[in-house]
Amino acid sequence: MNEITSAIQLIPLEHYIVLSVTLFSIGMMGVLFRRNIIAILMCLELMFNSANLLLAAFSAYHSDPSGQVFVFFIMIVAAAEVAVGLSIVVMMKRNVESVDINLLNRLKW
Amino acid sequence: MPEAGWDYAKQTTNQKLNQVIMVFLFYFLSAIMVISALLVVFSKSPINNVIYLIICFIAMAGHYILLNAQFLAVVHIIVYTGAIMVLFLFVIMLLNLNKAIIPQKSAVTRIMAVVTGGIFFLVLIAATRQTFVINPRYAFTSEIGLVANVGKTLFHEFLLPFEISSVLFISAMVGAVMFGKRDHAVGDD
Amino acid sequence: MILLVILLIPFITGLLLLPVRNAATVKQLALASSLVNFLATLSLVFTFPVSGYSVSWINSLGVNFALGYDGISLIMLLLTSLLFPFIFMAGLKREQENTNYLYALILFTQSALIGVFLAQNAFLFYIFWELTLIPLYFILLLWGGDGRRNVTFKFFIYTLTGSLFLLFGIIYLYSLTPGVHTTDFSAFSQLNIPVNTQVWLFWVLFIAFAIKMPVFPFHTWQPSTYTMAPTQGVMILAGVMTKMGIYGALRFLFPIIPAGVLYWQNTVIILSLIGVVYASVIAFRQTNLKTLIAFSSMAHISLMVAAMFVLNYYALQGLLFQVLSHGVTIIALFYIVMLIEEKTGTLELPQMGGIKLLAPNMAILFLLVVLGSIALPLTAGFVGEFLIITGLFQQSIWFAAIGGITMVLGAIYMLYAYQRVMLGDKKVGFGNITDLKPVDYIVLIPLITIILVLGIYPQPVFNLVEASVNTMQNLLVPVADVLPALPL
Amino acid sequence: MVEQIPNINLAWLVPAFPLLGFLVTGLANKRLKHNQAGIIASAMVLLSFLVSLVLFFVLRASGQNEATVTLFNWISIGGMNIPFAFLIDHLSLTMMLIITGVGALIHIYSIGYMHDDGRVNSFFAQMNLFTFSMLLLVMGANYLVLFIGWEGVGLCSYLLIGFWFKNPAYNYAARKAFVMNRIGDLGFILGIIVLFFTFKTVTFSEIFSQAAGFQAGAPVITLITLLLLVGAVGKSAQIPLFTWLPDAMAGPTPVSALIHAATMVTAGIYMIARSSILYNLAPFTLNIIIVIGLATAIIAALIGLKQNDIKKVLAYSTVSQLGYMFLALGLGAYSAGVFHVTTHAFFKALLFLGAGSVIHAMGGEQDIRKMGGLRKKMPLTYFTFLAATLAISGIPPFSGFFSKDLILSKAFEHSIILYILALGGALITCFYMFRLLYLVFFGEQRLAGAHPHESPKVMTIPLIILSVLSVFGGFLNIPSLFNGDSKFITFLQTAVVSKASEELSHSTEIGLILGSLLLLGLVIFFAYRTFVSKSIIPAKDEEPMPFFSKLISNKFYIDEMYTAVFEKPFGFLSDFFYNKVENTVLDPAVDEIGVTTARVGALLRKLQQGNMSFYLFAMVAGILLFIIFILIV
Repeated sequence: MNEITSAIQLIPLEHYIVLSVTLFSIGMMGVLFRRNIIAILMCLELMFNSANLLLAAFSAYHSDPSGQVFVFFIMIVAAAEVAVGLSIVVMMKRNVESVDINLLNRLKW
Repeated sequence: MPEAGWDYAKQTTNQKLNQVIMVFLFYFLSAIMVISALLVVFSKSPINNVIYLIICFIAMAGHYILLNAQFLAVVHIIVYTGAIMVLFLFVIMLLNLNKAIIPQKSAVTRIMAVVTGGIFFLVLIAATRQTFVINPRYAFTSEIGLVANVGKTLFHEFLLPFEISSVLFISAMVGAVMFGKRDHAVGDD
Repeated sequence: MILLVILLIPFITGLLLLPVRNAATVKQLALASSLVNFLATLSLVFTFPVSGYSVSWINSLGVNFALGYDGISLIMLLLTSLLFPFIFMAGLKREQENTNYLYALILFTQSALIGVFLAQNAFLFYIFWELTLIPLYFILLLWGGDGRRNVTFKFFIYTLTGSLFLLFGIIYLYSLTPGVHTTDFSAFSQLNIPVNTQVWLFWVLFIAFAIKMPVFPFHTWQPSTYTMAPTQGVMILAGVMTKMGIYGALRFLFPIIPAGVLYWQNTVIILSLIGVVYASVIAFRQTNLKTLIAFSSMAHISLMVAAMFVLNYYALQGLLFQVLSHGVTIIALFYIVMLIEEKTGTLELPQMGGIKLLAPNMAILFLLVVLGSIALPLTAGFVGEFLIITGLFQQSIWFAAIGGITMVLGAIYMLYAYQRVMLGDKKVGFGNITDLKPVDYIVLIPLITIILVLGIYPQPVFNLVEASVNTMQNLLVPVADVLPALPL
Repeated sequence: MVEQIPNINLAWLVPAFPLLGFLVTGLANKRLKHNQAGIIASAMVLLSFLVSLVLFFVLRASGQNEATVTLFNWISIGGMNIPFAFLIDHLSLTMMLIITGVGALIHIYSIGYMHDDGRVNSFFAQMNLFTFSMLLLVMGANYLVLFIGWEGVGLCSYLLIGFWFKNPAYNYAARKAFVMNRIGDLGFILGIIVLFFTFKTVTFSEIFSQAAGFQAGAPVITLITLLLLVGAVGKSAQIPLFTWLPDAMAGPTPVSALIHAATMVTAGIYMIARSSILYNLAPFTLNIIIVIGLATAIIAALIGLKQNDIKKVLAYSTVSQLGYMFLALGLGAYSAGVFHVTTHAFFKALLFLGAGSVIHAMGGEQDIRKMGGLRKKMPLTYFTFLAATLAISGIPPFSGFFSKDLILSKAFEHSIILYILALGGALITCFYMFRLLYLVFFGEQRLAGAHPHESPKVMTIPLIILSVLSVFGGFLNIPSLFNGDSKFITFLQTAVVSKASEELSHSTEIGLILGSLLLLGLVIFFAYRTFVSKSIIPAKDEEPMPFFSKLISNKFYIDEMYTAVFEKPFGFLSDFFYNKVENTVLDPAVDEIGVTTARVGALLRKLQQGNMSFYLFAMVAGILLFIIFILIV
């Protein structure tokens, strides 16, 4: 264990930040890029996870387990979100026979 | 780059090898994550998307292990890869979405999306650059990621949010069931 | 503690009424609660002054839940608790839809109104101020007459817009308080706000009250709202809500920004006097009885506003007296309007006439109320208006002359209305009109008695507010002497 | 402080009786049977009269000149103390006796006159209320109590003019009377307020004792007196606020007699006489009063020449006589004015009651062109009417002679032009009164199918009593010319301070009297020739007339002028305010704010296409901007 611990110290925290920002931006790009709602939901998951990664990294570098607890909470929220989101997808598919986000254009009312 | 209190020269060869492997692992996993994430965005078939995302998540679990967050790594694999992604797969297969190819957005929009993502990346990097300079003094212990420690924190400091999250789950469940019910009157709109 | 009781009685009764389906029970309970409330308020008169009630509430904002009162609040409280029994009685023996909800909403309004008059800090004041609007909004929207949707919307948005300015003003004043910020009125009144600030702050604070009262030219919501509102709603609006505007102005403007008041004093007085003449002249050409009375109410209120801004001893005494007298008179007027509408099915003056032939007693009582409204001596209206005009005279003889025009114009349009409704030969189709029922006497006779008793023996009211008036009149920088030289 | 006079506290009974009568007849409206209301009401007024008499003797026995009876404090705040108090002095006693005395007679008369009316109970209730208010007016110890009565009588006048409320024209007349009175009242109340700020009190005695400290012609006093004058002009139907009085004849005839001839309209004269000390300090106002009084006297008399309605003739004659009283006031001869009030109350009440008797007999007909020859049919009415006519024309020794002669001689003292004008007015009065008398009672009966008959006793007895008063009332004040001691004037002197003036020499006075008598005789003879010998009946309304006659018979177009100058513009202004200002400027301005908000919203809504992708882009752009903002700042 200690070896891993010591080894990870070779990698500066900044790298984790950059990695997580990269993932987050990719997720964001995906949300803007795709029309399929399922894909968009997946990109959202990606963004969640980039945040999770950063939290875990900070937690490790600060030796504070709170960060990991937060990751845990985010997972809870993500699970809930996916459950609701996917049920919406199911309902949408059932009603409009498609999962194209462009068909959800009633939000102007 | 090496921090105070840790002298690279004093390590044994075995240790050094380990460390090289670790560093290599970090970059390797990162590369896998970025590439698979990009594939999630750019591949057209939902099934493929799911597969790439699973790859991405497994790589992330590797990162957690590197960060000494063993508990998280396990939970991550179980919750995300094991539950959430399977849920995705189920839905895709249930609704037979793979065949219904949804046309892509117009070229302009897609370029705009990529540009926006790029700008967002740059801006975030610019924003976090300030933290690079601060360079805090890290205090590593290997124990914090253990179930015992995480559990202690969770049930001591975060007991109330934890309990409340159960309410969140309940409501999410109820919501999902409500949405999913076939005869639910959604209205004609 | 009794203050808390007074505040909560209507609220709790309202909550209790919600599940009650039996209309008669609802009405009796509401009436009983309002009577109890009246007695409790009356006890304040005899135990004056009672110490306030205060518990800490939001410490981080420096806000206490503080209740208290002075002579001015007491008059307002008396008016409120006096009028609500009559408002409830106006519904006796009448079919109303969803009685329990209507009465609960009225009781909530009462509670909020009492809260406004009892609040000792601006935060609490503002909360109650806005709270009055919510039940009233539903009363107007759900039980109103033609076009209620648009009219209620306009009324709500109009008054709310004004209130937002008030909120801004309160926050600004709050930020000025030294040390730990607070919204207590006492702390506000000790601020030494620079004159330039006071000059613009005046309008920020005044506009909410000006809309509520209403002062010309912020009155345009009023006629249509009064015309469409259900009787009980309009009674609350005209009887108490307008006084709430006056009370707010007295609380906020004079102690806190006296220099601002002094700067704009003549402007507001002239606006009010324009309102007096304007509303009186317009009232004459109205064909709808309710609209006519709405304009007449505006004329009277405008005169009261003018008196308020003159801020000398007589004007204030007159103002506070008139608050009571106008409240009682206008409620009686609207009650009679309701009777007329019930009996004839219309409010259009050209379609009416000759009701006196069929309902002589109603005609007599209507006439008595009309006389109270046009300030005939030995009615309460005269005492109030005489003192107000005296007070206006102290400022300028022209103000007094224009203010006095209400007496003439009021006589013109009120007697015109009386004549169109009651006198003349009876119209075809009015054959089955009956005279007053016992319940109508129960409402009207006490109201008219109050009008007459206050007109003949007004002294108790004067004594009640004497101390507060003396404090108020010294607020403006050049202290108005009790009897200054003749302004000639 | 003067010591309390025993039994003077009975004073509160005087207004209390009519008030009680009002309450009883008013509240027990439906339960009172035939005539009961009338009897109760009359009894109450009669009781008041008796109490007034008692007070008169009590005051006399005490040797004091005045007494104040305070009932309670009405308004007492700050520096303002207004007690609800009565002042009993010679002036108020005189007025009380007139009001209750003449009032009682008219009440009794009304029992007969209103016999067949369905709402007789209401009528008596209102009459009693009027008596109550009028008594408050004359008994009040300060201006505000006086004002209560002042407005109260206005109200009763309104109610009684519109008594037959089925007729819209009557209602209009009632409202006109009330509004015109109110215009005057506005001046009056402002006057009271100025008084209050000048003297810090509104109580008569305190004001008058302080008034000595003011210079004659002080601007404040002039202002006060002018404002009070506005009130008096409204109430006493002087130019320019006189047009309501002829219209007020819409009410039942006893009302015209009591309110619009004998009592209420003299309230203005009473008030000015009461304020004589103030008016003495304001010569400018007195001059205005002279002008108003004289102009009213002559113009009203001229209009009276061409009126064909029996009550309208009497109404204009009332206006004209009130003008004389004003003239007396303006000359500073307040007591003379009040004396004329007294005699006028007798003979004008008599004239109206006589006219009522005639109308009663003619079945409601009021046009004198359709009457005639009633002398034979109604001898009692004729003789009493004749007595009153002689009195009003100023023929000695009838009461009008003494009072009018007093005023004329005062006018002569002031200036000869005034005297000539006033005498001219008196001659015109004489002419139209005899024209009335001749047309109604002489000649042939002109209305076919009418069967005039003498009125019942309950109506004729008051006529007889009043005619006795009209004939001998003048002897209350026999001037020194006839070896009298001017009792009435002397009696009033304690309460009313008339301007000192040099007495005319007896020879001048005799000359004036003889001259005027000669002219009066000529006028009566001329009237006799025109209307009896030649039997000229006034032309019908439609027939063409010479310009001046037309002008007069149309009342100088004053009503039309008021309509054009006040009513029309008022209506126009009302329309303008409502249609133009309210509904096209103010209300739309507010709505416009709302509409503009909505429009901006509609504009912004174009962005809300409902396109989710766009929203997402917008959100990201927002986040970007936000972060950049934080980075830069």
